Amino acid sequence: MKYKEIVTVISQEQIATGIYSMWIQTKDIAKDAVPGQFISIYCKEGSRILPRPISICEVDKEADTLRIVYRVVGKGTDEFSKFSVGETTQVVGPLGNGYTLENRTALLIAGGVGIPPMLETAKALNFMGVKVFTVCGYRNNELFLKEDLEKYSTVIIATDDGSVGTKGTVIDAIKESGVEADVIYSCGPTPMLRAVKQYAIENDIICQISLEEKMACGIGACLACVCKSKEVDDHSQVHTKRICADGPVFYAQEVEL
Amino acid sequence: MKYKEIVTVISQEQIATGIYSMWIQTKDIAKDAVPGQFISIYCKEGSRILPRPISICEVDKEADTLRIVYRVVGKGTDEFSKFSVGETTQVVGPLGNGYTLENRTALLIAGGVGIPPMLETAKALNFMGVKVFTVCGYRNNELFLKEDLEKYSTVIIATDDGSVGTKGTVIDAIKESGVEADVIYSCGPTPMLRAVKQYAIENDIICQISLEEKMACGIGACLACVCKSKEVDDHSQVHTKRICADGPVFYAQEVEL
Amino acid sequence: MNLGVNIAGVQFENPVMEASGTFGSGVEFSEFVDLNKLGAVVTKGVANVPWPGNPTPRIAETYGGMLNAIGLQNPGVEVFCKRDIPFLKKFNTKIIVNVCGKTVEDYLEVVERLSDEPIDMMEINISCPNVKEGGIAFGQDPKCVEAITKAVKAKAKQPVIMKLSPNVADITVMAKAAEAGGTDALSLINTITGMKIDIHKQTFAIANKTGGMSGPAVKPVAVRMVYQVANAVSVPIIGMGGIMNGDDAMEFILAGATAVSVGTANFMNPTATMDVLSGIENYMRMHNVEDINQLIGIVK
Amino acid sequence: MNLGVNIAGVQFENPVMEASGTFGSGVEFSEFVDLNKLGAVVTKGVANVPWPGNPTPRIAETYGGMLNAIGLQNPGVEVFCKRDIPFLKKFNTKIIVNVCGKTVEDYLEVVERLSDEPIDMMEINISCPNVKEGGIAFGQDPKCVEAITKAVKAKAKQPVIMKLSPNVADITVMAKAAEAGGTDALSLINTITGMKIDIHKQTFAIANKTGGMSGPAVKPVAVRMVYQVANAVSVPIIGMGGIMNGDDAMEFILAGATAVSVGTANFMNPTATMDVLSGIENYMRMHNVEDINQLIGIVK
Ligand SMILES: Cc1cc2nc3c(=O)[nH]c(=O)nc-3n(C[C@H](O)[C@H](O)[C@H](O)COP(=O)(O)OP(=O)(O)OC[C@H]3O[C@@H](n4cnc5c(N)ncnc54)[C@H](O)[C@@H]3O)c2cc1C
Ligand SMILES: Cc1cc2nc3c(=O)[nH]c(=O)nc-3n(C[C@H](O)[C@H](O)[C@H](O)COP(=O)(O)OP(=O)(O)OC[C@H]3O[C@@H](n4cnc5c(N)ncnc54)[C@H](O)[C@@H]3O)c2cc1C
Ligand SMILES: Cc1cc2nc3c(=O)[nH]c(=O)nc-3n(C[C@H](O)[C@H](O)[C@H](O)COP(=O)(O)O)c2cc1C
Ligand SMILES: Cc1cc2nc3c(=O)[nH]c(=O)nc-3n(C[C@H](O)[C@H](O)[C@H](O)COP(=O)(O)O)c2cc1C
Ligand code: FES
Ligand code: FES
Repeated sequence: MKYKEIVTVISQEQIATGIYSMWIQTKDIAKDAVPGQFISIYCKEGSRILPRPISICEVDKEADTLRIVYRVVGKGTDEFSKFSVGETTQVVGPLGNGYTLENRTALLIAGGVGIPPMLETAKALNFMGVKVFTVCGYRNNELFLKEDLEKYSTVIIATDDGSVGTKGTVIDAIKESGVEADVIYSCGPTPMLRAVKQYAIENDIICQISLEEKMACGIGACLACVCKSKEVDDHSQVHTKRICADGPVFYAQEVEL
Repeated sequence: MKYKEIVTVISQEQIATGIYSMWIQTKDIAKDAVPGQFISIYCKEGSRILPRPISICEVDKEADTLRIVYRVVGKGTDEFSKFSVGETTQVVGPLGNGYTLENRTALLIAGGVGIPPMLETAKALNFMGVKVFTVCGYRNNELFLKEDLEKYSTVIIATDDGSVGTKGTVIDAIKESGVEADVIYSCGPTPMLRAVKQYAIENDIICQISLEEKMACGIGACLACVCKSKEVDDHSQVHTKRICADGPVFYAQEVEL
Repeated sequence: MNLGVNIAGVQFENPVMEASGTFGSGVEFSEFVDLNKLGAVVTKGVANVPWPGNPTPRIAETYGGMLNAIGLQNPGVEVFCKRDIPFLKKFNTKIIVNVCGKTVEDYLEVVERLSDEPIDMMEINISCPNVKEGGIAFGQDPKCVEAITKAVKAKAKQPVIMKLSPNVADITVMAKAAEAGGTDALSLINTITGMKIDIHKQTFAIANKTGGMSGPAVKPVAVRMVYQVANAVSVPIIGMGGIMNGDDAMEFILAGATAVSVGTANFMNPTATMDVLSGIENYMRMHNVEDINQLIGIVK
Repeated sequence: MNLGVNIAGVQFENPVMEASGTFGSGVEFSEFVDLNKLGAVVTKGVANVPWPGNPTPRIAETYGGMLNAIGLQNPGVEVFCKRDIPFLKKFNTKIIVNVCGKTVEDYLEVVERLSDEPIDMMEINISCPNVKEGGIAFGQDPKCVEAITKAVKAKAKQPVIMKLSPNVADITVMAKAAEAGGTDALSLINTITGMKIDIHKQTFAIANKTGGMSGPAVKPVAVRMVYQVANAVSVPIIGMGGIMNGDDAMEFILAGATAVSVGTANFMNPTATMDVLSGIENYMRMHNVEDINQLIGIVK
């Protein structure tokens, strides 16, 4: 079930350069959310008419609150970063399918603002009793969410500048650490996802990746956010899938990157 | 001299149904302002691109603050009414010519949100030692600014519903009170200004009226805000004057209403 | 209070529809909107065969609006008839099927396939700026507009709405051509061709280079065209372009639209159609108007 | 860093101008902007005789933009030459005089009167949607565009810029016609015809019924047209329509404009032109570009 709600900001904190963590009070959205889903957040400034899709980073089902962690990259996220506690805004969610959690050793691979959805994923897998490794790619030594992730998983770090962990990509870090697992859950920039897909194929590991595209409706109606699918898709009868409705999580072999 | 400034709200108060009083901190605008001038206030919401012209109601030159009193009639004034103390917004001013204050008994005639500019006018005339009568037309018994005006003038009231003072127009109130004066300073809705002009002609009194029109630039460049002038105007070479730059105050006989 | 309007013999419970392409076939939005409360559901454009649409990015936000170049991705009329029409028949609303094509034959194939389906009207999109071969080319030439309207009317068993492009010098010329071709109604406006450049990547924000602009930013152009057309032809008009609320809808109705469609606003607020409907009701109450038909085109 | 651009032999210190009609002749804005820092001042339209303009209300705000129907009120070319040109000559900026008329003869009279004045270029407005007899009628017919361009070029001693209307189906047709007529440069876009209805008063928000839409809302249409024209003709283009800041200006330059004009944004912020200029400089610094000319039209 999806809801349109006016949510209230309950905390807002800068956790790294340009990266913010916000908890919001929802009515039902948090209750229904599963790891890997996202919400559409709307700007209050009227010149910006489209919602911004942001992953659900953490949920507190009892309090019906949820957390998002986002990078300021443009005017919309800049607006969000200035929301103060008590302020309200429109949100639609939870949206998308989320990860299919399997009862087998999990390897979470994420880069940049692909890291936030990994937190709720790690939490849920850990709760299921699954052994979780999380490989995070950061730009530098600003390791946002690392401590949160360590509560539920063994965290392995790669940094672009080599200031912490492996200098290089998440794949470099995986190789260096020799970590092994049965299922990959991944989120991050497309070049990273391509490498992850390649790694999964080479090592014959089940691999779920979360994709990104510009969105308008966020609920599968407008066909803005498609990706190329290998098979003719049921809904479209052509080789495309809607990231917002059929995804954002796909099995790596289903989609072309 | 006109200034573009980012001003800070220092107080905001609802003083009657839908009528707000706001004091703002300026850098230079208040210092240069004279009674009858106005400022252009800009919305922060980007879908509204034009400034809102609002009269200067009161100035504190020492503190460099000024007061506006405005009615919420649309989205812009609604936005202003929600500005909280400490918030900032863009303002350009002081704009327009203002009243020519004469050293003779003054009759201020105003209706609705034409009343605010009368306060600074009454104050300045009173400071000059002039005897001031202010005739105010209100909708009902919500007599905003009456007490402020009483500090500097004898206030005579007309109300649409007859709840206070004369039931009827400002002209009815003038007639009923028998007040007499040498110079009229007026501001209010066009039908009222027409009646005031008529009254001034009949009684052969000098009469200055402040006009209103939709504005874009507010500084005389775009020719949006013209009124019909009796004589061919110097600037335009045709029978129009720019309310924002040549006015908003005109001698009643100069303009057609 | 009467909100019912009649277009070409089809009686609509109220004048509020959604705009083709912004609402799918209604399934997705039915989680937010009770489709029974809509005057009509207007479907995404349907072609004779499945269309893959354009490469991504397909959309970009602009100031107060957006660009789209979806490229009319659709599953083809066969799947549409089997899947979407039965879904829509479950609701007490009218069904308007939007039809697209690359050639006149394409359009006619869809029109024929739909002719025995339980749909109420067909809206012929001769104004899509985002596909190379079809759509807009037809909509910018009055002779083509008249010819395709005639051809469609000859085959169609349901009343026909021709959907006009705003990318013309004089919209009344196209409207008159469609009227001469025998159209039962007109809908306008489709999107205005625009472009956005990603200055940092130094490329187009949309893979298709240009896209169709829609949303609140375009409303003044849409109201102007509805007004001009309402005063040039006598067929009823479905007005659209930037409608977000009841006040926006009233501008179109006062300018001469018999019904209104809500497009981009659905992305700004998934219950926008319902806000438009209740806004119209509020307006009628405030102005003491009993029948919406008394307001159509009264501003002259 | 080189910001200088050359249009038809006229060398501009930088590519930032303001758009005709939004800046008067510069006097009023000179309290906010150092006119020496502008690439050029483009004056309000000037006719052979004083024009009274349209009745009020002449403007209305729209979502992210505005409508205007000033109706080209102006004091006539005589007063203009005596009062405004001497004022502008005091500044180290180029002077572009915008010319309007109702008939070809009107235009030519102004062009002749200006020919020995110390101005740098003339911009011929054949695209004003707000006066009945003149302006836009010329701008929507390629034959008229070519003919008037030829006639103006035959009389003008300064280089000529033809200003195009966006209210056409294909802007490249008009651009090519102006090029065929011998124009030295093009400027686009003028305003897009729109309408706003005051739903509570049940009348038009603007006395003239329709007005020209401008401001950030129209930018995607303007960028698209500049791109199309840049790829269709070889004369330089002055781009405008919704430019508020350096990023907006860069969209036009990357799309093919040699210079840009800032119009409605002056009403949103009286120092908008200076923000545009410093924004362009920032962009060049960020992208390590030494010469603005290296960026013109590079997005293809
Ligand atoms: C499913 C999904 C989940 C996401 N989760 C997160 C997250 O948890 N944290 C985070 O920081 N970012 C996340 N993103 C990216 C985020 O949506 C963009 O950074 C954001 O929309 C940028 O908005 P803006 O107004 O600041 O930027 P602008 O560039 O000004 O935005 C202009 C338009 O482009 C869209 N847009 C810009 N970048 C992206 C992008 N990368 N993906 C999709 N649309 C974009 C905006 O939504 C807007 O419509 C996610 C994206 C998707 C699709
Ligand atoms: C010189 C001058 C002084 C004024 N002083 C005051 C004052 O002291 N207190 C006060 O309450 N009001 C005053 N007004 C009226 C005030 O400008 C409008 O009420 C205000 O602009 C409405 O803005 P809005 O966004 O709420 O309304 P909307 O109707 O949403 O505004 C839409 C557009 O129309 C313009 N507009 C609407 N009404 C008017 C109007 N009456 N005059 C000019 N433009 C208008 C707005 O500025 C805006 O551009 C004054 C007007 C002028 C010209
Ligand atoms: C994403 C999107 C897809 C669209 N697809 C279609 C379509 O398939 N057929 C059609 O006739 N119009 C289509 N349109 C145009 C709309 O139906 C409508 O005419 C236009 O968007 C103006 O209305 P709006 O401003 O309310 O969106 C589409 C518009 C958008 C934004
Ligand atoms: C109030 C106003 C007056 C205008 N007057 C003229 C004019 O006299 N001559 C002309 O060629 N264009 C005129 N224009 C059009 C502008 O020069 C410009 O082409 C258009 O507004 C688009 O740019 P913008 O969106 O930056 O305003 C006027 C525009 C406005 C808003
Ligand atoms: S954003 Fe509309 S289908 Fe995905
Ligand atoms: S508002 Fe521009 S001249 Fe008065």
